[in-house]
Amino acid sequence: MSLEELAFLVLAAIAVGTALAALLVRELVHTILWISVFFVALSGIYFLLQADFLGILQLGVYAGAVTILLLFGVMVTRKRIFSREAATGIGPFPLALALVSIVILSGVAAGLPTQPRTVHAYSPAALSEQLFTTDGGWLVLLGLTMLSALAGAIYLVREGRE
Amino acid sequence: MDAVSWTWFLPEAFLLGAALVVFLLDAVGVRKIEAVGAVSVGAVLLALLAVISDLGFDPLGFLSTLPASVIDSGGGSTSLYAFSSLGLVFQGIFLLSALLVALASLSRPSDEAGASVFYGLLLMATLGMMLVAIAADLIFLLIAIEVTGIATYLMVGYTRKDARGLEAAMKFYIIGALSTALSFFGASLLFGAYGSTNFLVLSQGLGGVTESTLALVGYAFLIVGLAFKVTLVPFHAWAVDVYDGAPTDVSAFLAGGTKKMGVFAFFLVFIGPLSILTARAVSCSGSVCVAPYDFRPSVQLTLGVLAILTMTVGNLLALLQKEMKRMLAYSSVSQAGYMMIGIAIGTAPALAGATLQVFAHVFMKAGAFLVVAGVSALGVGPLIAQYRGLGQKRPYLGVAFALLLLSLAGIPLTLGFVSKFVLFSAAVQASTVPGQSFFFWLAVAGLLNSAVSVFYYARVLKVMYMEPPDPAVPLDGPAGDPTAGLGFGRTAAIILAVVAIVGLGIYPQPVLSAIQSAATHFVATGA
Amino acid sequence: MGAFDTLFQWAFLVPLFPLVGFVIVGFFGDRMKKAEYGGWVAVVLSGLAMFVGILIAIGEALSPGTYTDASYTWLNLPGTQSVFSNGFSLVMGTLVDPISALMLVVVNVVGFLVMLYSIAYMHHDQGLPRYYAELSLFLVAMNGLVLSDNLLEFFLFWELVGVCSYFLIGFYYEKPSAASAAKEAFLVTRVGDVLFLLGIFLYFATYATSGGGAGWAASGFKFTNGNTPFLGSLVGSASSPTLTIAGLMMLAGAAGKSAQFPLDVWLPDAMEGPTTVSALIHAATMVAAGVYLLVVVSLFLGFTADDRLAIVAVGGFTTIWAASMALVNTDIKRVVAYSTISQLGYMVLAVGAGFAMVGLYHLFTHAFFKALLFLAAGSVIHAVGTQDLLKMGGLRKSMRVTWIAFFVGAMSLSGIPPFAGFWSKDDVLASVYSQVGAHPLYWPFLLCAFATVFLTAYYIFRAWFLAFDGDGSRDASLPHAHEAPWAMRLPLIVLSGLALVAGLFAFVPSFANLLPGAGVPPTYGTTDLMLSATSVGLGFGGLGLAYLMWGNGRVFTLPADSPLQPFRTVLLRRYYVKDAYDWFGLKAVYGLSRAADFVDQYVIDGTVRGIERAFSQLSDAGRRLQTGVVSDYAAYVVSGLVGLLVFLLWIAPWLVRSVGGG
Amino acid sequence: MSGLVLAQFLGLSAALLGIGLFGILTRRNFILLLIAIEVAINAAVLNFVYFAGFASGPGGVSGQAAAVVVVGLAATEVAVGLAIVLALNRQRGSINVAEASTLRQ
Repeated sequence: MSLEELAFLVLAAIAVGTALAALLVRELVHTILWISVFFVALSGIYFLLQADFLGILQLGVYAGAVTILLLFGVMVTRKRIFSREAATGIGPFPLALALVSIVILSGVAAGLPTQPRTVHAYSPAALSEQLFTTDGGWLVLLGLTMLSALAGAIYLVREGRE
Repeated sequence: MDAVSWTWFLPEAFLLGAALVVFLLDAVGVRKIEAVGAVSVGAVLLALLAVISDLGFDPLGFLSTLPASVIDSGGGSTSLYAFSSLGLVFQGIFLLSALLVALASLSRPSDEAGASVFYGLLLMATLGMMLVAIAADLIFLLIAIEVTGIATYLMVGYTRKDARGLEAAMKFYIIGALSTALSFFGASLLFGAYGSTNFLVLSQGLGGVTESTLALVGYAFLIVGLAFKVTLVPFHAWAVDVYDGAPTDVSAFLAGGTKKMGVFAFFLVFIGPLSILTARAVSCSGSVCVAPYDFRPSVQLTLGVLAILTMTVGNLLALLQKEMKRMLAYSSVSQAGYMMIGIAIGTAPALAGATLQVFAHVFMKAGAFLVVAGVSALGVGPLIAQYRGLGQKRPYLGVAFALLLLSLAGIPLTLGFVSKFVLFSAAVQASTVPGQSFFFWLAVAGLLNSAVSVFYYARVLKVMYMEPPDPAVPLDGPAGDPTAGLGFGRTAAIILAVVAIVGLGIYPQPVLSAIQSAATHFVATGA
Repeated sequence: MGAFDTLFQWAFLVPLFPLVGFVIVGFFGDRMKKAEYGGWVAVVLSGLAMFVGILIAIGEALSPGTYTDASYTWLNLPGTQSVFSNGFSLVMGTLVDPISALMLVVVNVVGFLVMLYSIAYMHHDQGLPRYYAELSLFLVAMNGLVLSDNLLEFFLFWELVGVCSYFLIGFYYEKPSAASAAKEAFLVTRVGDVLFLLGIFLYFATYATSGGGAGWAASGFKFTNGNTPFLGSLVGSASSPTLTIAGLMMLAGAAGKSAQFPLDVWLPDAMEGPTTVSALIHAATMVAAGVYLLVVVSLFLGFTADDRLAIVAVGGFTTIWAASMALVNTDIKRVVAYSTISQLGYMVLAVGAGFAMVGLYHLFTHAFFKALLFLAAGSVIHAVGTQDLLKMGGLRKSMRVTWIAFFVGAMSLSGIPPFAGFWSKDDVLASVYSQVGAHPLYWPFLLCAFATVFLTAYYIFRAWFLAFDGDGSRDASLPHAHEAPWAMRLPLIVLSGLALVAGLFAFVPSFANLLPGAGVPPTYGTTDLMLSATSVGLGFGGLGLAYLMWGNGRVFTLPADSPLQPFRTVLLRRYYVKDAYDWFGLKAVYGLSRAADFVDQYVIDGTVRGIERAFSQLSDAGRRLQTGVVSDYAAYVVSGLVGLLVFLLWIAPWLVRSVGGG
Repeated sequence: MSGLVLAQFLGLSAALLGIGLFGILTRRNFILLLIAIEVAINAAVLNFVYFAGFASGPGGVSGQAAAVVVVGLAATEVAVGLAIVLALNRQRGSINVAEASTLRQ
């Protein structure tokens, strides 16, 4: 087992574990903590894949902005921040559904080539070239979604005068 | 790309410009519905004119004159968008649905809170739909869907004090976000399989890992993500609650407009010139030639099963509804099943049938929801039973609603009949090809379902015309004024819908030829 | 052809006149000063339609032939691909040929007379504009159906006819029984309609490319191509399972509209509508449309031998099935309704045996005498305000015209010469008899038809005796009956005349052109004497039996406190023998009819109800799934995803491999 | 650089997607639902990144571009989701999605 593979396995285990923990703990603030660790672990995997730009983006957007946003949501929606959620039972059906989809996808994964391969690295310059020329349309559209999100979300949370 | 000039984007520019103007007006405190509504209706009309002129304004068989270079222009292996004649037809359809809703909403209370946000979001949602119609790349398509998605989540909840609207927005958002996650997951698997998300590359099956199972799984995820928009069973449950809880004009837009965006997305991914269902050549790199795995029969079978499931479940549930909006919502689900018949078959006539069904459904379903909105503004409750005597008290409104429902039921002399006729006959015709007898059963299922659907539409007619009016509900307007209580905008929208339904039901040939020619181009090019 | 082409070009006027009536009455009827004015508008316009219809029929009689008007292509689906190389069209056009001319006469004469009759009969009802508008629309649809020049147009009008029937049965919608009868009629005929449409699909799939020129489908399902049957030669020889199934689908459609077994349940209940509607729609015209369909299909498309056996079986069995149920019924309209089903059975029988024209001949005569019976019954109901035969009686004194009219109708129905029904019924029997040599399986159904002649005469005269014979009404609370006003008497008199002579029309040479009886073995009227004698004998037998049992007001139960009671008891004792005969001799017949009733009530209704219940349970389950909790909806999405993955990855490829093709 | 195994990455993203779906199906707190959806979307992002990394041609960079766009889109969605959370909270005083179930049948 190569060093990279070992690193990958460790990071993957952390990601899976923190994702599960985030969804299972009963204290919402702890959830936020676990999910931020999850984002960091994923960013580690991106660095491992030599996608440096994405690793940084993951840290900035997810581990930073989204986590703060979620924390903010938690703070606004409850009187006492550190209060435990009521326990919700986990039905066998959702569990089975999730497991079946994992099994099917893993089956597909098992059909993929299993020999280790080299990872291509792309320079941030190449990436931005791609983002702003060939795939520029994506960014334009992303901007459009942000425009309506901005206008609509602000209106929704603004205290109405009516 | 060379044939595409910036003028092709004029419709989108009108919409975006108007949306910005509306948001700016909101920011400076101009929020009267007359002002923002006028800007929006004007922009939609301008965009519609631009699309029509793109199609080459020639009402009798105009699409056949469209230069071939324009069709499919830009469909290269790296381009994100491509113009096809069918895409332009769909742009027209999307704009018509936006026009109906924008017109009708003019009749809402003049100082209603959030009017400017509503109109701005309506324009943004329409813009997203317009972009879907020209997508040539999977990611482009999915983000364009998301442009519409985000705008519509917020439209559903824009009456922020209304508990029902907010609950609907919450459900819409959660299921929508789940579908987004699944579609992007599917797109990522397709990217893994083919090394690109461009439709041309996908259709040729070149590149990357070239693992057909991976691609097939990706397509399955994509079907789920798109089925959410088209409200196929079992991905439909949100739609009924959302159509029910949303402000009725928004329901009209969702059922009459955004659902069609999903249909066209199916066209692009599964039927179009650059889709997996087009016959794919053996791909050769160097001396090694590989015949790609043929998805066609399996995917067609799957889509056909989904179509049958959707029609049947939608109809059965519509039968038992007591509330008007929920009945219309379930009927909308079942109508999506008819559209899926055309997608499953994928021949040019079937595609024309599905497009015609989409076209008709804009008018009939949006029109019906707009009538419901108008009727509830008159003080009538949500139950079907509360519509009793409407036909006698408000003869014009009653006739309009009756015609829209008859069209939904597929009664002759309405556009709904024409579209079903074209669709089912295309299915029967396609079934005559050896090995495709399955399609005959699609037609049979569609037929049986439309027979069932007559019952719940007829029930409304019966209530409207055969039961005495409720004296408690003051349906009477001032004598002799058929628009009393409806307002100019809503009246205009309803008249537009009814005239289109009946006029094109009696004389459908121009639209039919145009759509057929577009559909033929769409299927034939790139083959 | 030739000189009359100009006349036939105006055939579209026949449906157009009632359409104008529909528009005027439908939209402005409510604003007219008096509700009757709308009625008169409808009467005048249907009279105009009758005038044009009769002109066309005279034209066809003088110069028989097929005339197709320049038609309007409503929808054209051009060929685009290999699978759609010929395309096809939905064409609206008019086709005038002898049989459609004949049908025009039937529809418009009865239609006009019924409209006129309604002026007086419906006088007291609410919602008259709606009534006349719907009746006018029905005439539009029926004339359109008759004049259709292709199968698809035929189907469209066929559906419109069904819709009008639905609304007219439910005319008294405040009455729950009327509303449910309308629903039932709609449901049951809809089964036939859907199967009919499937049959069209099958023909479409079979003949998309064959059938002359660019293919039958390509030229819009046209019935004719000039003077010769379009597909006649092509199908006549062919015998394939597909064609047989398509033919059976046509039979199913016809059975739904014409109330043939097992789709006959709705017609008796449809009597909940106004009696005028029963006369026009559920006796003379709409129910005959099913027979007309079979005639048209057998002439222009052709049935396979298996189809014909099925048609004979359905028609033959229906004759006795319905007649047996009429034996015990005491509702005057229902008795007549059962007789309609039974007579339609004769028509179907004849078409199945290969004599479409004979079936049409019976349709023609039946339309008049059955409309007559219904209108006479309506006149009775109008006078006494009840439909219960046991309450009536003695009406012959106060209602001479009606009495005679009902008698003429009953004689005609019983097939007694020289009334109209005799000629056509005899022809039916003779033509089926001519086929039993070649098709021994036809025998039982021929016997059914013969037995039914006896039963028919019995039950219709039972009704006649019960209503008109005797000294007075058995229910003292009934109002004193008066003869109907002239607007009701005139149609009765005209129809009586027609019921008397319509059968003889076939001997008028030029009229016979409308019934090109090519291939009918016995020429009209000169039937094999044995057959005629048998059927007339049976008819008289039934009549006699009815007289013995019910004549002179017998079986007359009076209230116990009546001062006439002792006198009555004596009369009743006189007929004790007849009661015994009832008890023993007719037990089998009663048993049969009870069994029929049992099947009708429990098996068929039960099935219908069972299906309804299954549907509602399904829907309930569906509604329970709509929990309102978004997590459940997400669960459906994920289950759908898993299901889709399994289907797409394993099941669909397996199905494709094992079945071959998508 | 000895390399990594492609199949393992798909296994990881499958697990993340499954966990996300599981969370969406079982959690009732709107914020937890948002988090579950983020986990599922991150599975897609991970797919894009490693497929881009393992792609043979030069087109692979567009996979990373797609990942960037999806990250942006997901953040936008979270913002909209939070707006709905806040409005819902103000309206009902609760962000339990199971309690908002008046629209049904």
